[in-house]
Amino acid sequence: MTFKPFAKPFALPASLAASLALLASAGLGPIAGQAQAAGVKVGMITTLSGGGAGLGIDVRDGFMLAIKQSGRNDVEVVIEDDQRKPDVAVQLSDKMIQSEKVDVLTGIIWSNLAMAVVPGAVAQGKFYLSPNAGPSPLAGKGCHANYFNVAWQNDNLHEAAGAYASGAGHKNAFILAPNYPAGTDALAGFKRMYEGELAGEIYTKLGQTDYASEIAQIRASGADSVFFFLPGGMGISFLKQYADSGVGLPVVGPAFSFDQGILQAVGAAALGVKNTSQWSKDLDSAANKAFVDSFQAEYGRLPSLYASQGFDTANLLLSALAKADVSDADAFRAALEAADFASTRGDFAFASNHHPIQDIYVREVVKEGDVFTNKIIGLALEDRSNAYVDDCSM
Amino acid sequence: MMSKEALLNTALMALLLLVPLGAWFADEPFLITLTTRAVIFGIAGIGLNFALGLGGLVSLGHAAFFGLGGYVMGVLAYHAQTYTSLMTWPFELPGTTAMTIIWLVAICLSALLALGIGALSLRTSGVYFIMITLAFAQMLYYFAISWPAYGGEDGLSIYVRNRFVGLNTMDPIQFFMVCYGLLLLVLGLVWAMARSAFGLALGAARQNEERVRALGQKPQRLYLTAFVISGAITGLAGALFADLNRFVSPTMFSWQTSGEIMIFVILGGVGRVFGPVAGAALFILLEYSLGGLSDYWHVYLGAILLGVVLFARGGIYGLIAGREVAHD
Amino acid sequence: MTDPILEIRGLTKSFGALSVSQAIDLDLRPGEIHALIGPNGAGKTTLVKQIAGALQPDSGSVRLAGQDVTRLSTAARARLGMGRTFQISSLAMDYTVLQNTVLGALCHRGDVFRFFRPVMKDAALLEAARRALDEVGLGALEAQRTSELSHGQRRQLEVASALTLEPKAFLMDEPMAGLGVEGSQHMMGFLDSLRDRAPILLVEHDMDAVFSLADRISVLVLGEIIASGSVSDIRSNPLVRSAYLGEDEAA
Amino acid sequence: MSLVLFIEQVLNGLQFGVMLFLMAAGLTLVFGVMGLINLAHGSLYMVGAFAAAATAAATGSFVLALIASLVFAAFAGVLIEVLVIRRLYERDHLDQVLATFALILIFSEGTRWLFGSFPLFLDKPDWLSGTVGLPFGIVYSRYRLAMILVGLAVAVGLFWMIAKTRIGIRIRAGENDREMIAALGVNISLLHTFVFALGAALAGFAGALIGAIQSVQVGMGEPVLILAFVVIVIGGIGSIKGAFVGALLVGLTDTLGRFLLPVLFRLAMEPSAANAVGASLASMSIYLLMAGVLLFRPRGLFASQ
Repeated sequence: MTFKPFAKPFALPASLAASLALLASAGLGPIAGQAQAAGVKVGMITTLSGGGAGLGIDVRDGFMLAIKQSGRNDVEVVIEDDQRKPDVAVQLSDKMIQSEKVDVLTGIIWSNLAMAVVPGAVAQGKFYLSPNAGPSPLAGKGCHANYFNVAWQNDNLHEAAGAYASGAGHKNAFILAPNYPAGTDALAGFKRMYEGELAGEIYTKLGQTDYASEIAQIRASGADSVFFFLPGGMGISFLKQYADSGVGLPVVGPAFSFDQGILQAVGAAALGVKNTSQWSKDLDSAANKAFVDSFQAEYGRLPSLYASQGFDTANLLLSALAKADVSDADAFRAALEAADFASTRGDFAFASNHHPIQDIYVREVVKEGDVFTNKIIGLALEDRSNAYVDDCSM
Repeated sequence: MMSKEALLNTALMALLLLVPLGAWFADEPFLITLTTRAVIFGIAGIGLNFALGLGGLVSLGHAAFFGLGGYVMGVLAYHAQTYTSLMTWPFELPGTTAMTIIWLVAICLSALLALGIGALSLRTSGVYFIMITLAFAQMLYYFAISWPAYGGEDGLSIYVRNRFVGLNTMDPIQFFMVCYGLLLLVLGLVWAMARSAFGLALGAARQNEERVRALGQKPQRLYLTAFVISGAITGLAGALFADLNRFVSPTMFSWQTSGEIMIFVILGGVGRVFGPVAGAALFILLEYSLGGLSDYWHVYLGAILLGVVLFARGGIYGLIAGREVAHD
Repeated sequence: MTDPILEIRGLTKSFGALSVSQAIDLDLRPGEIHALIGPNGAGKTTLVKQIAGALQPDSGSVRLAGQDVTRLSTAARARLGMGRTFQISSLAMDYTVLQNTVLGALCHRGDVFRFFRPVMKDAALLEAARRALDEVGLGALEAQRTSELSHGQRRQLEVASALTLEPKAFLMDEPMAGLGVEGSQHMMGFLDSLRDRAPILLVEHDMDAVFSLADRISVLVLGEIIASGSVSDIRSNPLVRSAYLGEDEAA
Repeated sequence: MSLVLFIEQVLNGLQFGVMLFLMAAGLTLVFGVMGLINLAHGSLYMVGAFAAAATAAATGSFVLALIASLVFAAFAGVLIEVLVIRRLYERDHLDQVLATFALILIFSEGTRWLFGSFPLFLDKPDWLSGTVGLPFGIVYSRYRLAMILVGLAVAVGLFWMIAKTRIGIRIRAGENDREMIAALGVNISLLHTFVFALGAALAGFAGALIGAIQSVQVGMGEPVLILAFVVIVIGGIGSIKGAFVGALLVGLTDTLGRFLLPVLFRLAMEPSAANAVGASLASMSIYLLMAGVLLFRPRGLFASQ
């Protein structure tokens, strides 16, 4: 992995200006807001500091790359750090809507933050384009005409893992996930598409880093395969410990634990593991090749899943802007629904609940030179929509 | 003549009122929201300060009350908005969206929780007390994360703010005025309590338990009472905070929340009635001004906090108003 | 003979192998000053703690005004009428002199759990507090912060605080220490007049004070009362002379 | 449930406990000798892990990485002791909590500044990879077994140092009476720096050992820190013996709780719900343990007085 230890932090002119305005207004009395330029103003709330900042930085970099490539200078992006705290995210969305008067919001990484921000934002007439989180309530009963998910519904990758496990002939899987809503959704998603038996089902503590106990149970369970959803550091810990335990059963998981950024920290322990993803850097399309090359040229590192999602989100936005003005909400919404852009992941369309219909692939972790990365080995689900379409009355 | 402390109090309260009013005229609603946040954090800090400053009880678990207040708001409003009952047996209990009822319930339940936690924790003292209060808050944190009924880690969104007679609470300035009014009320009560018989005895117990015992009073009873009042105030702040965000999540129970509430108190000045309000306002100002400077703004925040502890003992109030004058 | 106010019977306490109190009998009768003396390390402080309730004896009993208080807490004993002053001043140091005394009056009245009325404007408490301060001669210093008082003045404040409790018996641990000549004289005169209000069990180092004030003296050596009697009895007691006054070669 | 599985879980609990002891030993010593609550102890753990990861990446040697973790953590310990911590010894706990909370912020974001936002890679060496066969047909991770042994060796070394060496005598004297030790002519401030550096080195060492099988990332120290506090509170603050017993208790309770509670609930509930409820209760189990211990022994199991 290439680090830029002393790289200049991303300049945030807008937020700096806002802070100065805040300071000034606190001391000197409020100043009137600036007159708005034509075009569109986008508010990006994402995680840039603390644990999990890597994901937010990738989404931001992917998004800004697309904006830069478009050559449009009437797209203003205000970027703020939510510190992965729901209450901060809500404050920032208030700020974006009330003070910055943005037209479109985007950027949130985590489902719990999305649940805190999205319903309020769309209720106030703003568009929200999700570059990562896709919690089930927002796909089902809580769906909204102005909410578009450009990544996936949360269950998708787990469903694909279930489908792959069945297809690969696994009959007795051991499944585990952290004990929180995304974790229970993950196991439910896996079970939705998996046809075999379960050797065991475990909920671990959120943030847990030692999996010796769980691995011992896997060993004793007589399972023939393992499915896990453990995002971030939890997955790194699990994979390293699992590889060391000598249990050696085939492992399937969603792409989150095999992302470009994380993979280098797992190292050889991840080699050969199958994971499901709607994107991979070796996907053979012109749009994707161009994205991977330009991302590497711009930032000096390989793009991740999250970077691709940020990139696609920006391109979707740009495609809609080319067709309609954001002030005409109905026309703009229709332009978004058309999803008329070259996605890095190939065919892309929206289901009626504004979540993607897309192919989900199976990848295998391989080593290319010194770098651990993923290689596509097959298709897990074709044109997969999501399980909540019927719950959404839009 | 007004003492420096009284001047500072007046300036602080005036600033907290004038900034949002100015922002309202200038149509900068976010500034109002920001000030509301400072006001609510101020109330939470006043709560902790009652136990910490007056009673000397260093609680690193006040997130328990803050979070409980938040969940009281979330759960009651959620049931009211979905027209479901909290429970149907032994009697039917509906939810509500009336702020006043929510506040009352938050205060009562937080007081009850504080009674339980306090009764157990006050068997210990010193570092043990710090750690056992932390442990109780952690218990609630993990419980909130893994209990699926009200959203677990995802938290609970309620989309519209609760009702307050005659007001449109979704309007930032109106909701601000509600919170500001409560702040004044809480300040008034705490001010009075600090000067009451109870305040005198509690302060004496903090300074010298042996003295209070020799005079025939049990310090533990004073502490427990202070802890309950303290928890109730912080619980009220939690309910307001959740209403401000229209959202509640287990983060409100986290130990970082406890740490932040403690920071408000120390930044402002331990034991000064208005201290936490000043501390919370400064914290919010730092958070939003430093946050724009760099992604790594926590480094600066840390350095500033460190500077306050090492070189500016007594916080803002200690720095500006000097040593506390014995009040009469 | 009248019934004793304070009656200690067979009080025994040891820390491991170290015996600090051995079957101590002691009483305090109405109207008297009973002095407890003994060399350093004799176990005076542990004895005072047991009488005050800060330390539980292994066996034996303490009775206050006819009631067995052996198992009661310090606070309960104080409420029953034991007025204590400490060897090392034990006051609320950030409070003013007046606040410390009002605190005593408040605790005596018992309505500590009142939350809204300003306590420092309570006329009854203020009057009781000021009367006690005047008695010990601190009236002029009532607005002073306690931490700014001299050691002697803190002693006086301790006594004033005990006075506000209107106790049945005083338990005073070296009230004269650090007072200086003039202060000691004043305090002695004051204690002299106090014995009619309530008897005093006086632990004191200052022999002049003890011999001029006390009605009776008990001598504690190595956890044992080796002699007890009037001033003249003690002066002439050979055991005391050898063990305590160090006139014997054994010292 | 088989006996083999149960024994393996006990070993896991033991391994977890031994690592917690490395963390807790420093905390409890620093509290015992200097009367300081150090929330930044978790940051030293993180420093050790990052130093090890960076060294391993540069040299490829795991042994050098472990040495680096000791050296850098001790160095970081000395640095903050001299610059910040020693000003806090005479302060009340409140100031200590806030100042060391501030240090956490500085360490965490500073590390992210230097190393970036992604987790680093640190792996155990080949000669410690794989499994070993133990009696009764137990197959156990070689590395975890090594961790147990190394942890126990450090514990024995620490007990020996405290009980037998000159520096240990001074540390014990410092716990009992801070003025006396100064009167004995010991350079008290040097002793404090040494004790702090020792605690820091142990924490850094634990960070490196655990980093090899977990994720080396910013913020890795705080969860362990809270557990270490639970450990020393259960054991009695200031007591090394207490820290050892407390660490094993917490390690076993956590591991066995996670394993046994869902099994227990499955007797009465349907599996999915039982797993969820069991997991919820398991995550609270060590805090319940701590509350329970403090109810009966308000100053921990091995209180110093």
